[in-house]
Amino acid sequence: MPNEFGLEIINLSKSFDNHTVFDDFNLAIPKGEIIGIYGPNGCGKSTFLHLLAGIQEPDKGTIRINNKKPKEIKPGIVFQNYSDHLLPWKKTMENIFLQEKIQKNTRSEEMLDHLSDSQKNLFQNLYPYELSGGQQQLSSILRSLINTDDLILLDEPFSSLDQNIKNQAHDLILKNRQNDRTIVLVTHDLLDSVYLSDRIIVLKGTPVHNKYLNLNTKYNFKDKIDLLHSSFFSDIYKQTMEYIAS
Amino acid sequence: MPNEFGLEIINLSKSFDNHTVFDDFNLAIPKGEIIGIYGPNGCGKSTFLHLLAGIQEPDKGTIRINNKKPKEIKPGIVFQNYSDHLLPWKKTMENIFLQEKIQKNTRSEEMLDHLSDSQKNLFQNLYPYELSGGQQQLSSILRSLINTDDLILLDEPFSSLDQNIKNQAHDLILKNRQNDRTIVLVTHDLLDSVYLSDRIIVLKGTPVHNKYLNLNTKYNFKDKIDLLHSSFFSDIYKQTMEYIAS
Amino acid sequence: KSFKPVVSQKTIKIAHFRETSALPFYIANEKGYFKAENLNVELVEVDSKQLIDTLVTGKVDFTSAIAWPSVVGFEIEHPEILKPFGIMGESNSGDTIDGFLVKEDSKINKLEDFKGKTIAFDNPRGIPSAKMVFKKIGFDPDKDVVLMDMGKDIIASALLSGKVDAVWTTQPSLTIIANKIKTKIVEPNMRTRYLTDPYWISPMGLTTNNFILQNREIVNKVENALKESLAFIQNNPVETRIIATKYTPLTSDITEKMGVQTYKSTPDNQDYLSMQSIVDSLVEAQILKKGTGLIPMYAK
Amino acid sequence: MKRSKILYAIGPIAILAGWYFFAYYPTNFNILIPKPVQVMLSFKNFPQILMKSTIATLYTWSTGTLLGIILGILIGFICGYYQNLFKIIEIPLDFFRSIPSITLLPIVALFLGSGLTAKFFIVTFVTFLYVFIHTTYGIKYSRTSKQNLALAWRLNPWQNFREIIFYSSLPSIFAGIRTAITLGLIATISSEMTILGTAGLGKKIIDNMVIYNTTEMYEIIIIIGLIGYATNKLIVILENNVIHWKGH
Amino acid sequence: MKRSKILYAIGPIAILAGWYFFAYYPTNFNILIPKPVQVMLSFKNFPQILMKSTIATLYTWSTGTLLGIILGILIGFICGYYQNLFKIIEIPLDFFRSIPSITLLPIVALFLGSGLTAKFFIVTFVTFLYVFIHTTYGIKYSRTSKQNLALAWRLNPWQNFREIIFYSSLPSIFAGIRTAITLGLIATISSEMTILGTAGLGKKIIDNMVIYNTTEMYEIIIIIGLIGYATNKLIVILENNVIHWKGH
Ligand SMILES: Nc1ncnc2c1ncn2[C@@H]1O[C@H](COP(=O)(O)OP(=O)(O)OP(=O)(O)O)[C@@H](O)[C@H]1O
Ligand SMILES: Nc1ncnc2c1ncn2[C@@H]1O[C@H](COP(=O)(O)OP(=O)(O)OP(=O)(O)O)[C@@H](O)[C@H]1O
Ligand SMILES: [Mg+2]
Ligand SMILES: [Mg+2]
Repeated sequence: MPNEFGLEIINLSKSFDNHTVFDDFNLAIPKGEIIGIYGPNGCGKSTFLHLLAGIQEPDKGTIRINNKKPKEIKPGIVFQNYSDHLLPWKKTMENIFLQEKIQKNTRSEEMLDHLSDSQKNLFQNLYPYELSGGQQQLSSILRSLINTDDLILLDEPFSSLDQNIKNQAHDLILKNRQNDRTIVLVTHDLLDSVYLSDRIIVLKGTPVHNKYLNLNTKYNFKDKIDLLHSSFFSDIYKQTMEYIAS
Repeated sequence: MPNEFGLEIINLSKSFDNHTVFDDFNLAIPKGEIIGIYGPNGCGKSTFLHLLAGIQEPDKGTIRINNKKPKEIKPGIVFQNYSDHLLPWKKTMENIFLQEKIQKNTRSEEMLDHLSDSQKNLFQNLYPYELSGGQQQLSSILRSLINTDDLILLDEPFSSLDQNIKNQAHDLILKNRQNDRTIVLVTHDLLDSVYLSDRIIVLKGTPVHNKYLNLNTKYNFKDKIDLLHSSFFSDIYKQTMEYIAS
Repeated sequence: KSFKPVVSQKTIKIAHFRETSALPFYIANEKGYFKAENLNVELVEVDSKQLIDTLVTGKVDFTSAIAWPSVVGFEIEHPEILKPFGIMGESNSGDTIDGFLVKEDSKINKLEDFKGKTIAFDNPRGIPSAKMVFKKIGFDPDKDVVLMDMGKDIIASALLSGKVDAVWTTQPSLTIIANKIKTKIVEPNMRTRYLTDPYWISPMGLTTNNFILQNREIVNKVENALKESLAFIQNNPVETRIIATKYTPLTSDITEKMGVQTYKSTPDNQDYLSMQSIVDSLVEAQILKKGTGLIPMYAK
Repeated sequence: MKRSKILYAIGPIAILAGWYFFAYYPTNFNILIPKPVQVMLSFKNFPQILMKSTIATLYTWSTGTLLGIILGILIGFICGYYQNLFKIIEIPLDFFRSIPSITLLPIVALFLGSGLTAKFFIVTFVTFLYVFIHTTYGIKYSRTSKQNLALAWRLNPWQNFREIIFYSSLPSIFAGIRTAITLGLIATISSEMTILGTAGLGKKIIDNMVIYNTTEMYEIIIIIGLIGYATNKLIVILENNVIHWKGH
Repeated sequence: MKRSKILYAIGPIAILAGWYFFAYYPTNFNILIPKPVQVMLSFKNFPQILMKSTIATLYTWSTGTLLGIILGILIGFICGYYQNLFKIIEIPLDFFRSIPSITLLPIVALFLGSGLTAKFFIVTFVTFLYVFIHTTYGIKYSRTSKQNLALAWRLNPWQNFREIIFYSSLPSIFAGIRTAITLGLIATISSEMTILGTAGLGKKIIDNMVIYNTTEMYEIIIIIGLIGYATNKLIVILENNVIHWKGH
C-alpha cells in the first residue's frame, strides 16, 4: 500500500563545490498541505525548491512527491527572480496559460474570474517586460496555479506585491488547495507564512541536517488581522526567532 | 541663491505607448531626507526611480537633484530585479566596488566593517550567480551605498532579505545618511518605510497627478518594535490605507 | 601619352604564369639568350588573369602568351595600347595540342560518333571552333551535340562519373588526364584538320606601344632572343621538355609525353588571314562584342 | 529621420566619389577603371544582357540558402540538445569548414556530378554550416533561467525547441543567417564560375573578365552588391520586427 | 569521459571508412581517389615538401586574422555605440561583403599590387567583416538590465565597453571569431591560389591540381582541415574558460 505522504525526503544531500547545503536531510509531509519554509538567507530554501522541481539533482538521497519521482510530476513554480522566468516573446496572458497549453492543450479560463478587468486587459495586451514588477509576479503566480496537479512551488512569491494584490494572491492560493496537491511556500514574512500554511519548517543556516523546527500552524481565525493579534501567532513568532537565534 | 531642495520635480510627464504614468507631477523635498514611496503595483514607483536615475527620459518636465540635472549626478541604485544587475563576469566583491572603482578609482574598504566574516568570504569567493537571492540583494545594497554623493535609489531593496539581514541593511542605510544626500526608498512594507523614512509619499494608481499624500514620518522611538506598537504608526497606517482605498 | 627618357641597363620584366605557353621565354632565360643580347631579364610570376593588368599598369614590360579573346577584348576597350608579337598555335606537322578525351572503352572514335553526345570544354574558346568543325561534317551544332563549358578542375570528374561523354581540352591537361585515367584521345588538333592549318591560338607575347616607342632596341633584342628559343625548341625536343619541367609545376612524366605548341616569330599574310578568321569566329560566337583588325595591331 | 537618411548616403557617395576620382585622375591604372557614367548607361541593356543570368543566380542562391538555413536551425537544435550527436559531427564539420570549396569541388563533382546538384549542394552546405554554428551558439548561451523553466515543466526536446530555445537563439540565428546569405551568394557565384551551368552571373563575370569588358564587370559587381545589400537590409527589418523583446 | 571520446572518434572513423571504400570499391571514378595509405605515407615527406608552404600560410593567416579580429571588435564596438557611424558604413559594408573576393581581386590588385599587401588586406578584411558583424550583434542584444546600470552609473563609452559591453558581447564575438578564423584560412589559401606570393599551401594546391597529383592534394586538404579543426578546438577551449558565466 502506498504511503500517504505528499512530500517525502529521504537522506537528501546536496553541495555546491565545497559548500554543503543539505546533509542527510529527511522530511515527510502528509498529502494536501501547504508548507511554509522559513530560514535565513542562503540556508538553502531556493535550492530545496529547485531539487523538488527537478531543476537540480540531489547528490544523494530520494525525493518523492505523492509517491512519485520528481521527473514524473509537472510542478507549478514561481521563481524568486520571477521576471527572468516569463518568456518575453509571448504576451503575458499567453505566458500564464503556456504550461497548460503545452501539457494538456486546454485553457482553464475560469482562473481569469479571479482577475479584475484592468488586470485582464494588462495581461492580454502587454508583454511581460512591459509590466511592473508586481504585475509580473502576479502573472507568475497565476501561471504556477494553472494546470498543476501534485506540486506548487512558491519562492518568495509576494515580495513585490502591494497589500491588495497580496491578499488577492493569498485568496488564489487558498482556493487552489487540493487534497492531493502539496504547496511549498518560501517567504521571509512569517505572518504570511502562518496565515497560509498548515505547517512551517524552520531552517537554521547551512548545512541543513535533520535538526529543524516543524511547527503546526493550523488555526481558526477569521482573518489575518485577528491572526496577527493572537497569542497563537506571537507564540509561533517567539519559537521561530528563538530557534533561529539559538 | 540656489534653492535648498534635495529633490525637485516640476511638471513631470511620462507615458508608455498610450499609458500615462505621470501627468504633470510636482514634488519638492528638502535636502538630506530619506523619502519613502508607497503605492500600489504599477503606479509608477520604479518608473519614477528610473527617471531620477537617468535611465529613462521624461516626456516633459524637469528633475533636479541638489539643484543638478540627473545626468550630472551618479546615483547608487538597487533595482527591483536586483539579480539581473550584478555583472556575472566579476566576483561579487568586485561588483560591490565596481562603481566606485570606475568613477573615483578608490575603494571604501571601511564599508566592509559592517559585514560579518562569513559575508565577506562569500562576496570575495563567489560570483553573483552563485549566491542566494538574499545574498545578491545585500550585495546590491552595499554597491548602491558606496561612492554615491547625491542620490541613492532603493527599489524594494529588502524583498528577499531575512529579518537579521534586513536589520543589517537598515543600519547600513541609516549610517549612510548625509546632509546633502537624498535616499529614495520604494517598499510595500509600510513599517520598514516609516522606520527608515523622514517622509512618505503615498501614490494612488496611474496616472500620478499632483494628488498624493505627503506624510511626515519623523519620530522618536528607540526601535522598530516600539514603532510598530505606537499609535503614531497606526495613525500613519490608517491614513495611508484610507487614502489608497479612497 | 607622356614620353619618359630611356633608362639604359634597366631590368626587363616579363610576366608569366608558369604554363608551357611561356616556353620560349623560359628557354631564352635558361639558355642565356637574353644575356647574350645584353638584357637583364626578370621573370615575374602573376595570376593568369592579371597578365594584361600588370602590363598596362607598367609593372612589367612584356607578358607571355595570352589568348585572343583577352587581347582583342582589351584592344576594343582600350585601343592602341597593346602590342602583340609572334604567334603560337597548332599545326598538322606539329605535336598534338588539343583533343577530345573519351573513356578507353568508349565507342567514340571519330567526330561523327559524337552525335547525341555531351561534350565538356574546359576552355570557352573551344566551343566556337567545335561548332564550326561540327558544321563542316554536316552536324547542326546546336541540336546534334551538347557543348558546355566547365572548370578545368572538374572535367576529369565529369568524364569519369559519366556526366559527360567526352571532354575537349588542350595541353598540358590533355596529357595529364590521359596519364591519370584510362582514356583515349579522339580527333587531335581538330582545328588544324578541319579549319585552318596552322591554327594560331594566341600571340607569343605582348608588350605595349608605349614601351616600344621608348625602347625599340630592347624589344628587338627580346625578339631576337625568342627567335633563338624557337630554333631551340625545334632542334632539342628533349631538352625543351626538361626546361618545361623546371619552369612549370608539370612533372617529367607529363612533359615527356606532352605536345609542344608551334611558334612563329613573325606572322605572314596567310597567318593574318587565319588569325583574323579565328577572331571573327569569336565575334560570331558572341564571346567578343566586336572584332578588330589584327594586322594594324601587329604593324610596327 | 531626415538626418539619418543623409548619414546613410555618405558611404555610397564617398565610394562613388572615389570611383570618379580614380577613373579620371591620371594614375597608371586609370584605364582599367571604367567611367561611372558608362557603367550607369550600360544598365539600360540590363533586361537583354543580364536579366536571365541574374534570375538564374537568384534562383540557385535563394533555393540553396533557404534549404541551408532550415537545415542549419534544425540540425543545430538537435545537436544543441543531443550533445552526443554534436560530438560525432563536430570534428568532421570543423575539419571541412576550413577547406576552401574550390579545393573540395573536384571531390564533390565526383559524387554529385558537375551540374546543378553540385551547385545546390555547395550553396546549401555553406549556408547550413554558418546557420548551424550560430544556432548552437544561441542554444549554448541561452539563459539558464529559461532552461530552468523548461526543466521544471518537463518539456520534451521538441516542445523546448518550439517554445523556448528557438526564440532564445533567434538573435544568434539571425546573425548566422546574415553571414550565411552573404556566403551563400558568394558560393553561388563562385560555383557558377567553375561548375557547369548554362547561365548565372558568375559565368558572366568569367566571360567578361576574359575579354576585359570592365564596364559590364562593374555592372555585375554593382548588381551583386545591391542584391547582397538589399537582402541584408530585408533580413534586418525582418529581424527587428520579429525580435521585439530585444534585450529582455 | 571515455564514452565521449569514443563519440568524437565516430566522425573521423566514418570519413576514413568512406574514403577507403571509395578508393578501393570499383566505381567508375575510384581512380581519382588516392589510396589512404599512400596519402598517409606521403606525410613522411612533409618536412621537405610542404613544411615551408604550411609555415607561409600559417603566417599570413594568423597575422591577418589577428588584425581582423582586433579591428572587428574595436570598430564593432565603436559602431555599436555611435549608431551614426554605423549608418555611414553600413551600406558599403553590406554591399562589398556579398561580392566574391575573386571578383574584387583585380580591383584590389590595382591599388595594392598583387603581392603580400593585397593578400593581407583580403584576409584582414574578411575576418574583420565577420567579427565586426558579430560584435555589433552582441551589442545589439546585450541585456537591457546591464545597459540600465551603465546609464545610471553615467559610464562613458569606453568605460561601458571595458566593463559591460565587451563581456556581454563575448559569446557573440566568439561565434564571430570562429567564423572568421575559418573564413580567414579560406581567404588566405584562395588568395595564395591567385595572387602572387612566395609560397603557401594555396599555391601548392594549384600546382597539384594542374597535374592531378591527388595524393598530395589530399595531403594538403588534410593539413588544412587539421589546422582548421585544431584552431576551432583551441578557440572553444579558450571560450569555455573565459565565459564562466554562461547562461547568466
Ligand atoms: N516598457 C513599458 N511599456 C509599456 N508600459 C510600461 C513599460 N514600463 C512600465 N510600463 C507601465 O507603467 C506602469 C508603471 O510601472 P512601474 O514599474 O513604474 O510600476 P511600479 O510602481 O514600480 O509597480 P510595482 O510595485 O509592481 O513594482 C505599469 O502599469 C506598467 O505596465
Ligand atoms: N551555483 C552555485 N554555486 C555555488 N554555490 C551556490 C550555488 N547556488 C547556490 N549556492 C549556495 O547555496 C546556498 C543556498 O542558496 P539558496 O539560494 O538555496 O538560499 P536561499 O535559502 O534561497 O536564500 P535566500 O533567502 O537568500 O533566497 C547559498 O549559500 C549559496 O551561496
Ligand atoms: Mg532563495
Ligand atoms: Mg516597481
